[in-house]
Amino acid sequence: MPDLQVATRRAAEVVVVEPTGFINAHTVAEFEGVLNALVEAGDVRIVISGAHLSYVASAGFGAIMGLIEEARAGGGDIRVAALTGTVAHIFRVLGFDRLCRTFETEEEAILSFGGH
Amino acid sequence: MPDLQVATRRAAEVVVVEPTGFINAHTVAEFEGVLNALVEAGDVRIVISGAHLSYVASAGFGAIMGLIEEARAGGGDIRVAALTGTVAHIFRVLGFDRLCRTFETEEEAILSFGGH
Amino acid sequence: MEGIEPLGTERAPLEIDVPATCECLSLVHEATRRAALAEGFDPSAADEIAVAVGEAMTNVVEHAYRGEPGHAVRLRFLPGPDALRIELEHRGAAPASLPTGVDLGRLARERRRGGLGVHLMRRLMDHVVHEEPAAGVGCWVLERNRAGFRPPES
Amino acid sequence: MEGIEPLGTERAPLEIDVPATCECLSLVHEATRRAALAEGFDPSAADEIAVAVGEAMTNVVEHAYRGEPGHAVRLRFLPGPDALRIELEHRGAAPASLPTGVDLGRLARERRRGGLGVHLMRRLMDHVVHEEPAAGVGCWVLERNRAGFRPPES
Ligand SMILES: Nc1ncnc2c1ncn2[C@@H]1O[C@H](COP(=O)(O)OP(=O)(O)O)[C@@H](O)[C@H]1O
Ligand SMILES: Nc1ncnc2c1ncn2[C@@H]1O[C@H](COP(=O)(O)OP(=O)(O)O)[C@@H](O)[C@H]1O
Repeated sequence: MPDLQVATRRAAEVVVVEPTGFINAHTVAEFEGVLNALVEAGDVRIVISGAHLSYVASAGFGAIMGLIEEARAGGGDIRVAALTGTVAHIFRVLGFDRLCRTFETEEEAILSFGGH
Repeated sequence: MPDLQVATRRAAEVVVVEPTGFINAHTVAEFEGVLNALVEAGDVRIVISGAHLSYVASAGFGAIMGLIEEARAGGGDIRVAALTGTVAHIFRVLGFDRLCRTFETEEEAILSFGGH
Repeated sequence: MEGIEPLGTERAPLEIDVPATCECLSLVHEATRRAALAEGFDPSAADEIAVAVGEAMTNVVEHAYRGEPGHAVRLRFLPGPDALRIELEHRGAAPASLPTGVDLGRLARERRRGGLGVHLMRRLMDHVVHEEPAAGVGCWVLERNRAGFRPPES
Repeated sequence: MEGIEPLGTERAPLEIDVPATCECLSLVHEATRRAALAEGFDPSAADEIAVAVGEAMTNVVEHAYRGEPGHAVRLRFLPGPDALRIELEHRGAAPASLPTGVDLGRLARERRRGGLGVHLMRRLMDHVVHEEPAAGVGCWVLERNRAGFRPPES
């Protein structure tokens, strides 16, 4: 597993961002760059899949925090799916479950955008 | 234990060099600097005490190898004492026991210079 | 001629200098995670300790040294009977104060991308302080209690 | 929501990028030593593996990249059933050939201070090669057999 690779996929009007590896202050630029580009392009319905992340440091959560209101202002949202282990734990202890909707699976997260 | 600290002590006409920490390609300059200064000053009866070394990479052995004939040409020698664990093992597998005299204790190494 | 014992005996406390750069974060994470595993912490605790130490390292790189190149951090692993203590000593700026909590909603509305580091260290470890042991020297001290250890009431 | 397993299961093979500088040697040593301990090698074997990996790292810094700053090494820990394999991949120069032995007496008479690195790697590990998996890519491959493992006659 390399430090970080970020793949994106489209599922109807939702973009799934799938980072593989880990996100820390060194690798976050890669992750943030992808999110930035999506939000700037108006691709604001975003699901981040955590299935292939080994850990995410505060810098990674900061990237989501810094963009989520922009995505919401554009009629979308940033939602996360398939968090496991340390990533899920850190999400919770940072209180991100109050900022950001999470889903057990990527499919559920994609479907959650169906209503609006 | 810091990366490397090199202490020197005098015992009659012998100088005991006592490195504490580990010697690798990064820290070797410190170790080599002390040996160089001694040999250049004609302080060529040198005992290196290994008692406080956790490991020595090839760079450290290279420093001894590069100076031992100079010390001998000046009527002295570089001898080592109190090698333990990994340092003793690497000394042996590099074949340094054929280049350089070793002693169980610092005292024996110092006394070995007594004859000449 | 005995073998070297693992951390906790012959070589403890372990102390190494690390370049203060974000490029070294993953290696520090990995060395910390393995130190914690070797000390008997379970895999998820070891991961959490490694993330916390990464936050302290990031703080030193970005705030104490303001991203300037050429500085070092001295990393110490100090296993004790009740807790694993890890210190990161530096010669950069000290934080004026440590945040006691964060208001995520407000940070998000202000489009802030940071401000979570110290908070996360605190949530993952049992004890987090920044000390100034001497003039010009700063030191993050992080402790995680061993499983089953009940700290004294305070 | 399960915990992350240690090396060998969920995250194996472990792969991290490290700045190709001598300042990082001690941290690579320590991470390697702990990886070997976690894989069940005894403390002296773990130390030897760590020294060998340090030699490979030094070779990459000093010879492959000729001491130039700004390069990286990709470090991989690949535990197998019979051996621990460690790879150090770089984008620098490859050695034209590997020395098969050294004549210490001659090196000493010539006042040489180096020339021992590859030799030491070979003496500490069971298998050492330098591969070129692609154009411009070099890779040190070091393997140490697990205790009790008898390699096939070759
Ligand atoms: N070592 C330090 N030196 C100076 N200022 C600091 C230091 N640590 C933290 N600060 C200040 O406190 C703020 C919050 O720090 P922190 O929680 O680590 O946030 P972040 O994760 O964005 O770095 C920083 O933005 C900085 O202004
Ligand atoms: N990766 C490499 N690229 C180019 N030349 C190399 C490389 N590795 C080794 N060499 C050559 O082989 C010699 C011996 O290497 P080595 O045994 O590692 O000695 P040292 O410990 O002095 O580095 C070096 O001095 C160098 O000339």
